[in-house]
Amino acid sequence: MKSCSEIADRLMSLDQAVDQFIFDGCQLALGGFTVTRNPMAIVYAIIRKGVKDLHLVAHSNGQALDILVGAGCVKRLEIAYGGNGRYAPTCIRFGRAVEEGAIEFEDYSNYQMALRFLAGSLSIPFIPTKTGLGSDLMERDGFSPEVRREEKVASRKYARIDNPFSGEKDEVALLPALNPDVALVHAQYVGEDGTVRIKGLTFADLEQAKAADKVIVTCEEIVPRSFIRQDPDQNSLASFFVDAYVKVPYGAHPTACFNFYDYDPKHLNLYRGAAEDDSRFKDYLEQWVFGVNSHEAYLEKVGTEMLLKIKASPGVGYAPGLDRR
Amino acid sequence: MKSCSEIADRLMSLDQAVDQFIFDGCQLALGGFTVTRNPMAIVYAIIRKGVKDLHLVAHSNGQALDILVGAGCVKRLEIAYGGNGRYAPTCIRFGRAVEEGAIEFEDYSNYQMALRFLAGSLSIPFIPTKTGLGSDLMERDGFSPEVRREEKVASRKYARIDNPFSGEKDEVALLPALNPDVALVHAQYVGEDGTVRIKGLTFADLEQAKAADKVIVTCEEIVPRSFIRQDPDQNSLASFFVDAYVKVPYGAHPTACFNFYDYDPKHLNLYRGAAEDDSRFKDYLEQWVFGVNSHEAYLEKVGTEMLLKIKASPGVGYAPGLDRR
Amino acid sequence: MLNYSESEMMAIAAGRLIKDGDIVFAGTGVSILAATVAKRIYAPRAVVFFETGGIDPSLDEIPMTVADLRVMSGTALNSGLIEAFSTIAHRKLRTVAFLGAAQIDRYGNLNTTCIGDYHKPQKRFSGSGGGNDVASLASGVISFMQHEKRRFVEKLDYLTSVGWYRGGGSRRELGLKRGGALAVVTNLALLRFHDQTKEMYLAEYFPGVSPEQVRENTGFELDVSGAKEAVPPTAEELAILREEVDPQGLICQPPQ
Amino acid sequence: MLNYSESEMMAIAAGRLIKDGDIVFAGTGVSILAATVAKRIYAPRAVVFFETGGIDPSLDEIPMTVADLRVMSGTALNSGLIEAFSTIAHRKLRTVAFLGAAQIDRYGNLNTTCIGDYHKPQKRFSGSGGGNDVASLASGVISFMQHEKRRFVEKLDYLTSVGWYRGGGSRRELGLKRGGALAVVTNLALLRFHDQTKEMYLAEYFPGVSPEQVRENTGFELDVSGAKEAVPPTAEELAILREEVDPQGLICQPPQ
Repeated sequence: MKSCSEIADRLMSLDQAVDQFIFDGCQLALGGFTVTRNPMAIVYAIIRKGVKDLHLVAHSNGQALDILVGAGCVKRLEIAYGGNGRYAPTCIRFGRAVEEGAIEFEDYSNYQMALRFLAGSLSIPFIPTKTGLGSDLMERDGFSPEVRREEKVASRKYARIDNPFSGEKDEVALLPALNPDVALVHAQYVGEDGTVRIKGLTFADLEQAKAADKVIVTCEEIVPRSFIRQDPDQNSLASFFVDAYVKVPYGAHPTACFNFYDYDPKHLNLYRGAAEDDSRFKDYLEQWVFGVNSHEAYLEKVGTEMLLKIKASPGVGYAPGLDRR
Repeated sequence: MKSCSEIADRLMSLDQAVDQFIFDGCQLALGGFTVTRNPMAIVYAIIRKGVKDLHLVAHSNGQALDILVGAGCVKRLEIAYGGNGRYAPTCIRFGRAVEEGAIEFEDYSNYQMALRFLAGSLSIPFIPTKTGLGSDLMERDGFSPEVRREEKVASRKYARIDNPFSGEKDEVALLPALNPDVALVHAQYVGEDGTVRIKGLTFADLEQAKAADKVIVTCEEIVPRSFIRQDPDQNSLASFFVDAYVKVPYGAHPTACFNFYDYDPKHLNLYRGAAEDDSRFKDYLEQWVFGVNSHEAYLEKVGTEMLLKIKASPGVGYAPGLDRR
Repeated sequence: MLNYSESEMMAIAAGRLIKDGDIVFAGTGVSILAATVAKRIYAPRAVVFFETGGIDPSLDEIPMTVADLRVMSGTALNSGLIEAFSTIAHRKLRTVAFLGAAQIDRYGNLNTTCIGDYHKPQKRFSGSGGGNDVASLASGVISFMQHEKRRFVEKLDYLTSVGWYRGGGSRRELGLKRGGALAVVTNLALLRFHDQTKEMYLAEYFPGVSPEQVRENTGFELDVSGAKEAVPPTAEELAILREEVDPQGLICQPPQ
Repeated sequence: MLNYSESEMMAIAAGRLIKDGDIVFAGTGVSILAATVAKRIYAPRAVVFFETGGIDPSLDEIPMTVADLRVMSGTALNSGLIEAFSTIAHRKLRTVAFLGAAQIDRYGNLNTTCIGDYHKPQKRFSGSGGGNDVASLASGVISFMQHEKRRFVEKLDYLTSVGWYRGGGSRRELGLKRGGALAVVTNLALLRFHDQTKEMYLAEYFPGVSPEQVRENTGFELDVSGAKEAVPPTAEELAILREEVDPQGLICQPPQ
């Protein structure tokens, strides 16, 4: 057994990870949900690099999805929900892109998207469900027949069969599996042995990671092997699923990371204000993405005062009493 | 919030749980795997009560399955594996019952059975897989057409379809979901709020519990609400899935329970010796099942010396240096 | 008579619909208040849970989204989307969900996707999220709506989440074996669905509102024949809502 | 020449087949020794894991079953069957499995179910367990067999786990997109499969064994034309096996 850092050859910087694994047109699954555990630091690096034509496959990814759409990196979107809760009931740049016809999009539901990732993670080509029957999710295609012929796009939105184990009529929808090119996960802990531990809700991050061809894990802390192996029941993802590790403390800011920090309400409101206006949004990107050349510079700009305000209290995992309006 | 024991009305004795939930002919899923975390205490109570015609649905359940078969409680069996590792490469009473035509049986694989429970837990009627294609698992039915017409028996062993999302020929097997009448789970911890925590490997216990109509959880310890809620990421099963709780320390003996005790090699060898001969097996049942009228009496019979020998060491979760031949 | 706001009346009217032991799928906003009020007054054994996977959180503070850290704090169990939605669908549980929408029709079908053409909408909303899933799989759905003619429509621009579909037995014929729209709570009234036809009717109008006013704000024909006035919030209900559930006033501001 | 037992030769011959970085599905018995020897000598970055869900356990003691507490101790991660088998099937991993069987045929198909008629067998074995699954889904299977005519048969009594099926491209035609039988390790020899026909051939006979002896103990025609003698266990291999992997001698007793 190597004593330390079995992950040395996969440990890299944000830019290295983006250069090595994210390409124009790649199909990308984002970890997290609305304003929690979005892989923001690497998303900023993707925007800075100017990656184009991304095909996002998303359930309810909020902040990361919206800024990627707003920055013009996204060509195509499979989505269940574009919203940031009370901070933006509908994600503004996402909504506008759809209204302006600027992106190709197709709607599923959260469970459908999660099941599609589950199917991908199980290496099965589809998975049955009852959810969605009768709705326009099943009646209306988003993608054109031309798009359907492209690689990594399902040849049809759904299929339907009668349950072959039932004597009576019993229609079931079949959902096509997803196997994205890359999944991004932001985790609290990575062990020196490469084992990943997510604390709090995992959303569909684990299904997405196991379904993807390549997995980039950004994390708050890299911890000793002895720490991560003390209670393996708590661990989330084995080392052999991961292709790149990047250590970025506060790497989910302005979204939250359980046990580490809360979402940053001031920044989310600032973002919402900016997103409502094209020129203000351009300024936002200049200031917060293009104008900072490293994650460290970004954190300096956020400032120690705010980082301390959103710091999670160990007892509860969030920042009690934080002014969240 | 009630301060203590939200589970009072579901907390009962082994006999009460058996009387209330286990009936002749019921379809039963056993927790555990070969010689680990088998729900032995309640299985003994089932045998003592003289339950008949059980329909077991099993992946690799070992000791609990074999003694239920040997005691004549089982009419029908869906199974992937009947063995106890080095202690009985093929479970002896199971093997004999098959050879003598004493039970109806049908073979699946471990992944197939686990997927069937997963489908049941997801409330979907079937699940696709590639595993098993071409094998006699798919070519040979165990059950007769008459049996197939009974409730809780799948109308066919498998179905096959071509993947509707693929342009080329791509055959997929569909496995029928399982929704057993009752699932038995032996867990390390139950909180006063009814939350269940299993430590170590969970096998297919959680899928089985979520797929079942009724769930009986036996446990080593009942712990305060504050303990079980301190780290909810570690918990396994929410209270609303469980119908009965029984506290039975060493309730998996002679099988193992991670962090609490190892398997009892002496007893497993004793059992194997007994299982090889009908009359010795009858004696074994008399002595160890019918002849003890409570779990406490059973533990007295095992003896403190052995209970201390198999006690798990906190650092590793098993009993290091235990003579396991 | 006590002084209270529209959203306080809505939270309390919805909370009263929860039965003890229900598994309550809560969203954010008024629905989380309704669920919490219900649990603290009428249904102490109800369990509140979220589509993101958090079961029975302590909710010492109000979550602002269903992925808020506050839905994973002090919970019985933290899991993920697959576990949450399969719980919603579980046949042994009575699972009740609160949903909001931009449009609703007479059968309780909901639109949270868009206004106008799907491919190039006049206004795009967030989309289904878990809405379609709970509408398909839960034992029942309670919807929150602003009561306006443009929201209570003859025909949805997009049918995101199925209620009673086309009425009568049509939901069951789709293959949805249980569930359907239980009630609609608006800023004016509580609406329910006829047993056979599954058409919406006015059950209770809130104090200060007339049945006629409800009809005028509904874009389809509404049966108001059996309607009665709702019981206003009690002092106990308001006290719990204001002092225990949302003391910071993040969701409901009490009337000035 | 060093003194060693048949099962030591088997464990070491199989261990040599593991490549660095392989994800090794181990059973119990000789296979766990082979996997551990491989990891300690040839393939330090190989990961040993079990169908029960334990990934990369410390294996300070030898497990006696795949559900032994020793497969969940000191692991990277503890999970369950679904996670383990979906890992076996994962296209980005090279997963290699060790299996034992009662019968094998010329295409490496295995029987672990029964001898005689399926419904009323002369002898019933444990059944597939995870054997069928890894044979269907892994990148490759290495089988352990006792080399006897009644075990190397023209036709299996029951085809539990698919190897090369009926040879040639027949496995792929079934819909099994990868995998197949890599090698068979017996108490006499190491056998492999022809690239095109997928028929078994003798690759290496163990020291002290003749090709003729292998043929005599095989129930179907066996190509021995290219066979050579296997390299005997080295002092290092034996030392690691005896002192580090199985110091209690639970699986292999060294020769008396």
